[in-house]
Amino acid sequence: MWRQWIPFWQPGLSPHSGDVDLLFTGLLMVSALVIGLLFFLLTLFCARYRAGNQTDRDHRVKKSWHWEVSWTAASFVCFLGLFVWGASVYFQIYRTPADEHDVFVVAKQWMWKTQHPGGQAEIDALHIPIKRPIRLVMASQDVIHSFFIPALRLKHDVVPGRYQDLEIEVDKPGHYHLFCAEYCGTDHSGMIGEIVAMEPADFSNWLTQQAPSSTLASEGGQLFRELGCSGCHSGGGTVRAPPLEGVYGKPVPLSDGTTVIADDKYIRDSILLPRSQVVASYQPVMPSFEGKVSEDQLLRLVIYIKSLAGHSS
Amino acid sequence: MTEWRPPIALVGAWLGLLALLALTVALAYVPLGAGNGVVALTIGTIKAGLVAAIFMELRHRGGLTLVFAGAGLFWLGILLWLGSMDFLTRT
Amino acid sequence: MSAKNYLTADFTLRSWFLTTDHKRIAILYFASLIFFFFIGGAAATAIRIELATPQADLVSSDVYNRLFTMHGIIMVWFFLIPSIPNTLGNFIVPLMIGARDLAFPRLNLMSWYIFMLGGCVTLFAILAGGVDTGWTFYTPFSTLYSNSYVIVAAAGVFIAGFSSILTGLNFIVTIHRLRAPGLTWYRLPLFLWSLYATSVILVLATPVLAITLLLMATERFFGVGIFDPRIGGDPLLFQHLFWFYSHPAVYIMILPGMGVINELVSCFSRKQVFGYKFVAWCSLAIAAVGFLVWGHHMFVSGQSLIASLVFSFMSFIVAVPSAIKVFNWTATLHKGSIHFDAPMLYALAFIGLFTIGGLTGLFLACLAFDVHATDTYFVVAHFHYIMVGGMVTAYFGGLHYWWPKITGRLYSEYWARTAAILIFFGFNLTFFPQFILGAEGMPRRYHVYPPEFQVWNVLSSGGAAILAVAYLMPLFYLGYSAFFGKRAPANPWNAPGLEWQTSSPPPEFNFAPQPVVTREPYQYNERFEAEPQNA
Amino acid sequence: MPESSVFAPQYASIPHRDHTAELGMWVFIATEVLLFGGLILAYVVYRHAFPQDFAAGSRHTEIVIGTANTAVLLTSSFLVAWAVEIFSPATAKIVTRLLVGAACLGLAFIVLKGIEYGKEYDEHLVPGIDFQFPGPKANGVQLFFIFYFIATAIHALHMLIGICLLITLAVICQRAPSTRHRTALHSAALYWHFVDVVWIFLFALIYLPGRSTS
Repeated sequence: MWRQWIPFWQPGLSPHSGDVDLLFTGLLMVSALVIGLLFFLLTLFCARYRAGNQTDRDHRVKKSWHWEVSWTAASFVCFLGLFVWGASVYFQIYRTPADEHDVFVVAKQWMWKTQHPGGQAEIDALHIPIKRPIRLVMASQDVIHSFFIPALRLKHDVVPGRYQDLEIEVDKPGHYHLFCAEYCGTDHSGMIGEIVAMEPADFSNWLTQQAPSSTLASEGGQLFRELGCSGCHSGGGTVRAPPLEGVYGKPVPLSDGTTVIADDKYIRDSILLPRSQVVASYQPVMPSFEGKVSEDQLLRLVIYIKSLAGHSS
Repeated sequence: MTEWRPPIALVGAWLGLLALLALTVALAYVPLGAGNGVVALTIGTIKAGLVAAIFMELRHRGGLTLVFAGAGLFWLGILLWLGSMDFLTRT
Repeated sequence: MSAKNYLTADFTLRSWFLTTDHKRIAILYFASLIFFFFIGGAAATAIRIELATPQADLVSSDVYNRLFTMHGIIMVWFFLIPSIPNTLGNFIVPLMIGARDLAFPRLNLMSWYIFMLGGCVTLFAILAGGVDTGWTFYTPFSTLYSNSYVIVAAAGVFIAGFSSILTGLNFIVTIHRLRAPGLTWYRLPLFLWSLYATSVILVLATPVLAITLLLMATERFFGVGIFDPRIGGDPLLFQHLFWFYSHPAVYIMILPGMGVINELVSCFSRKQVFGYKFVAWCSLAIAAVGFLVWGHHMFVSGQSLIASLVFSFMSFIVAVPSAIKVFNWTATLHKGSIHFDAPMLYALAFIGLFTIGGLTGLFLACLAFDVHATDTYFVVAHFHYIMVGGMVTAYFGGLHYWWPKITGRLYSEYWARTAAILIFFGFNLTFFPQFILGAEGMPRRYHVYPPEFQVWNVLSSGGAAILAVAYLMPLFYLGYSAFFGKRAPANPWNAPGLEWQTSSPPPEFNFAPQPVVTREPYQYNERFEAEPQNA
Repeated sequence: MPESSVFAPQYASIPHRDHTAELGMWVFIATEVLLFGGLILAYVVYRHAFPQDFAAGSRHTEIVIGTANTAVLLTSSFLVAWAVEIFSPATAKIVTRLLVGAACLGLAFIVLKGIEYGKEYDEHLVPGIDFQFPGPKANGVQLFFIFYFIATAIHALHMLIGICLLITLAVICQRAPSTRHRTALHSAALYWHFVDVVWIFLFALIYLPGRSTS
């Protein structure tokens, strides 16, 4: 990386935050140049051409167009450069995350609830191992929230009605602020927490110390039975429903002839709006679970179905 | 005593509009797939154009009025174009 | 005894409240706006006092949320948007084009009544218990969760929107149809070009706000609606519709300010505005391209990355004409003969503050940095630099510049300059620290905050105290001058614009004989009249 | 035609005044386009998201009433355009009758619309008050009907305003028509035609989709 050759440069807490810091510095330098030049000219003109000061006011610039064209072109080129720079980093930040260590985040007025796949749940806190990309799957129970970690220069809104993926990675152990950045009501400013980044060994210790009663997947499996999903999807019942083993991550043919990849979003939609995307050769008979399951429970169901990915049907 | 009679253009436009109405309703029942929507909106646009040109007398008006009449449509285009861009390009 | 002017034509209440004289309507607007400015200002003061410490000490969270919402709604819709167009614009537009009134004087009066109705409804919402959604009314918070007077407040804004539309309509038609003989487009003062551009936005953007608020209120009233995520509705659609209005609205709030600055810079450096045609077309370019950038409020909202890319690009493009304007104002000073009267101090302050506001706007247009900075105090500082540092400063500048024309009196130059300088320093002290707060990551709309942010917050609150005093000063010295000031001559600044050709204050129908225009604007030839002009 | 000799002092002449008024009306229409534009965007977005549901919702609208209403409105527009064309003191009586006729057609539109609303209420298709739709498409259909009710209600409100304008003008024309009233009639006519144009598009968006499939 060429960045390490910049003198006095502090690398950021993560690769992306370093990129953003560098961009910020670039923007600051451009601004400083522009403001410096402008204030210099303003001061100079104000002093030299103040009324009553005897100075040369002849040969005023009359033809303006080449000045106009030059500074228009100069601003345009400069802005274009900044645009490209900002956009390239943006696409890095928001790239579709690799499916590694998933953490599930449910935002609700006014708390962050985070859950690890092993079932360890936290409120207003999130423990993660360092130097490892973590994929957050975020959902909101009520209004729009925004997941904001200033130290990572990272933020994303959590909009009700859909899942939002976000990749985070921290390179240094420590405690970092987690804020809600989208105004969400009375206790908006109380919706803060902390990100605890740990050495991988400490993190696995921490995970085991939490000693959850059961994993998210097994809780999801229990829900799957309690809600009666298993009645049809396990193949034993009178109603024929597609088996869910090995479905996750695979293409699913739909009754309208198209195919979708069975990802989190598809499974979530299939639970809430089961008849919008019906699997080919099945009847649209499944009832909607809209309003019957909370975001927490939905997440567990999704994780359960995901855990069946390895099984063959 | 002919000064109360409607000009032929008005009568023509009126009959034309009613004919187009009949046409668009009839075509709506012909299965054309995605073509149905296109047909409905095209005929709608022609009807609107007839009303604007003849009833609203735009055909007798100069550039400025045309610009004013077009400005609303142009900005409607911006709203629809950029507004739907997000929804059409979501992954 | 001098001849009757518009102020002395009649003294009855009826003659004021049923007037169709654009000058009197401007005064009505002016009085109403002062009222709303100080209400919004009071809310801002309470907010800054509360934020001086990290804990909640002055007000509870609910009250705090209502305060910043009220500050936003009042300042945006009941001060900034009508500020320059409806007071200075109303007063000056017909004078500048040599007309006897606006094209539709009764519509103009109606627009004021609609504005006041909207204002009263909004004030009622505030007094009845307030609104806590923020001025942006984001769904589903505003529709399904907020427990406050959302519909009433939205109704107030909705009503006031029609006042905006009528004013914009009036200006567009007036500038097209009522120009004096000889006053071609390229002879119009640049203030009119910018007001024309503003009016285009008012007319084409405001209706979208109206329908958006209507959809929002319907959803709230019936408990189900078009943005409701429970039935597959998309809250982001609300944001798209809202910002389709509200981003161009930012240009409604700055374009008239830029227009005023053209007049001031030109007058007080006794020189034609540099690059007149470029500046004129830049106003229209800003108005047009300003409609293509609204999605930059939504870079982190989950809109598609492609859309973000397009909106970011457009946002950089719209910055170009603004930059051109700043360069042209600076070039205007070159080889001028600069007088530092109070309006010029405001104009210089505007150029500086607007440039900082504009450059930080580039930071926010820059996708990756916006991810960090959006919804933090960086944004708050940025738009206050544009709206307060830009628009309010320009408003004060324009007010001082045209004060002798409006009231027929001269204000105290000493106090005016003191206030201008105080405003400049108070403003910077208030808002510059907020850039730092934002860059450090303090989210906006926070009632309590982590203690490490306190230093900058205390500085900001201190600056706000200075700013509050500075904003109160003109109320006194301008108020005093309106009744006891020295009588102003018709043309105190020795300026060539048509508005200075009639007496101060102008007579009821502005001009006795119809003026005829034969020259370009801004012909300040004070210096060159004495000596032969160089080729 | 009796020229009312007075016109407001900001105008240079009567044609100047008339042309200015017409321009003002066109600016107002541009505003109105954007008012409906917000609704159209909502429609486009949700129709894209729920194409089948919108087709299903459309099939539950009353196409007979919708078509009849379109014909009524087109005819009413025709009468108004006719009235504008022949406006003069000699034809005051006919102009009055044409305007009353147009206003009556407008009222007929509103009445038909009311009947249609009533039917939809009986079918439990009014979101927020009584909405039940069996089957998988309930959500999309509900979005469709939210759009339907808001769009048609706003349109009907415009109609009511237009009817009041037409009746006022009819009364004035019966008494003493002057050039001022011709300008007023011309502006009102532009407004009325615009309301017509909006309906043409609403008709295509609301009633026609999904008719060819089931």
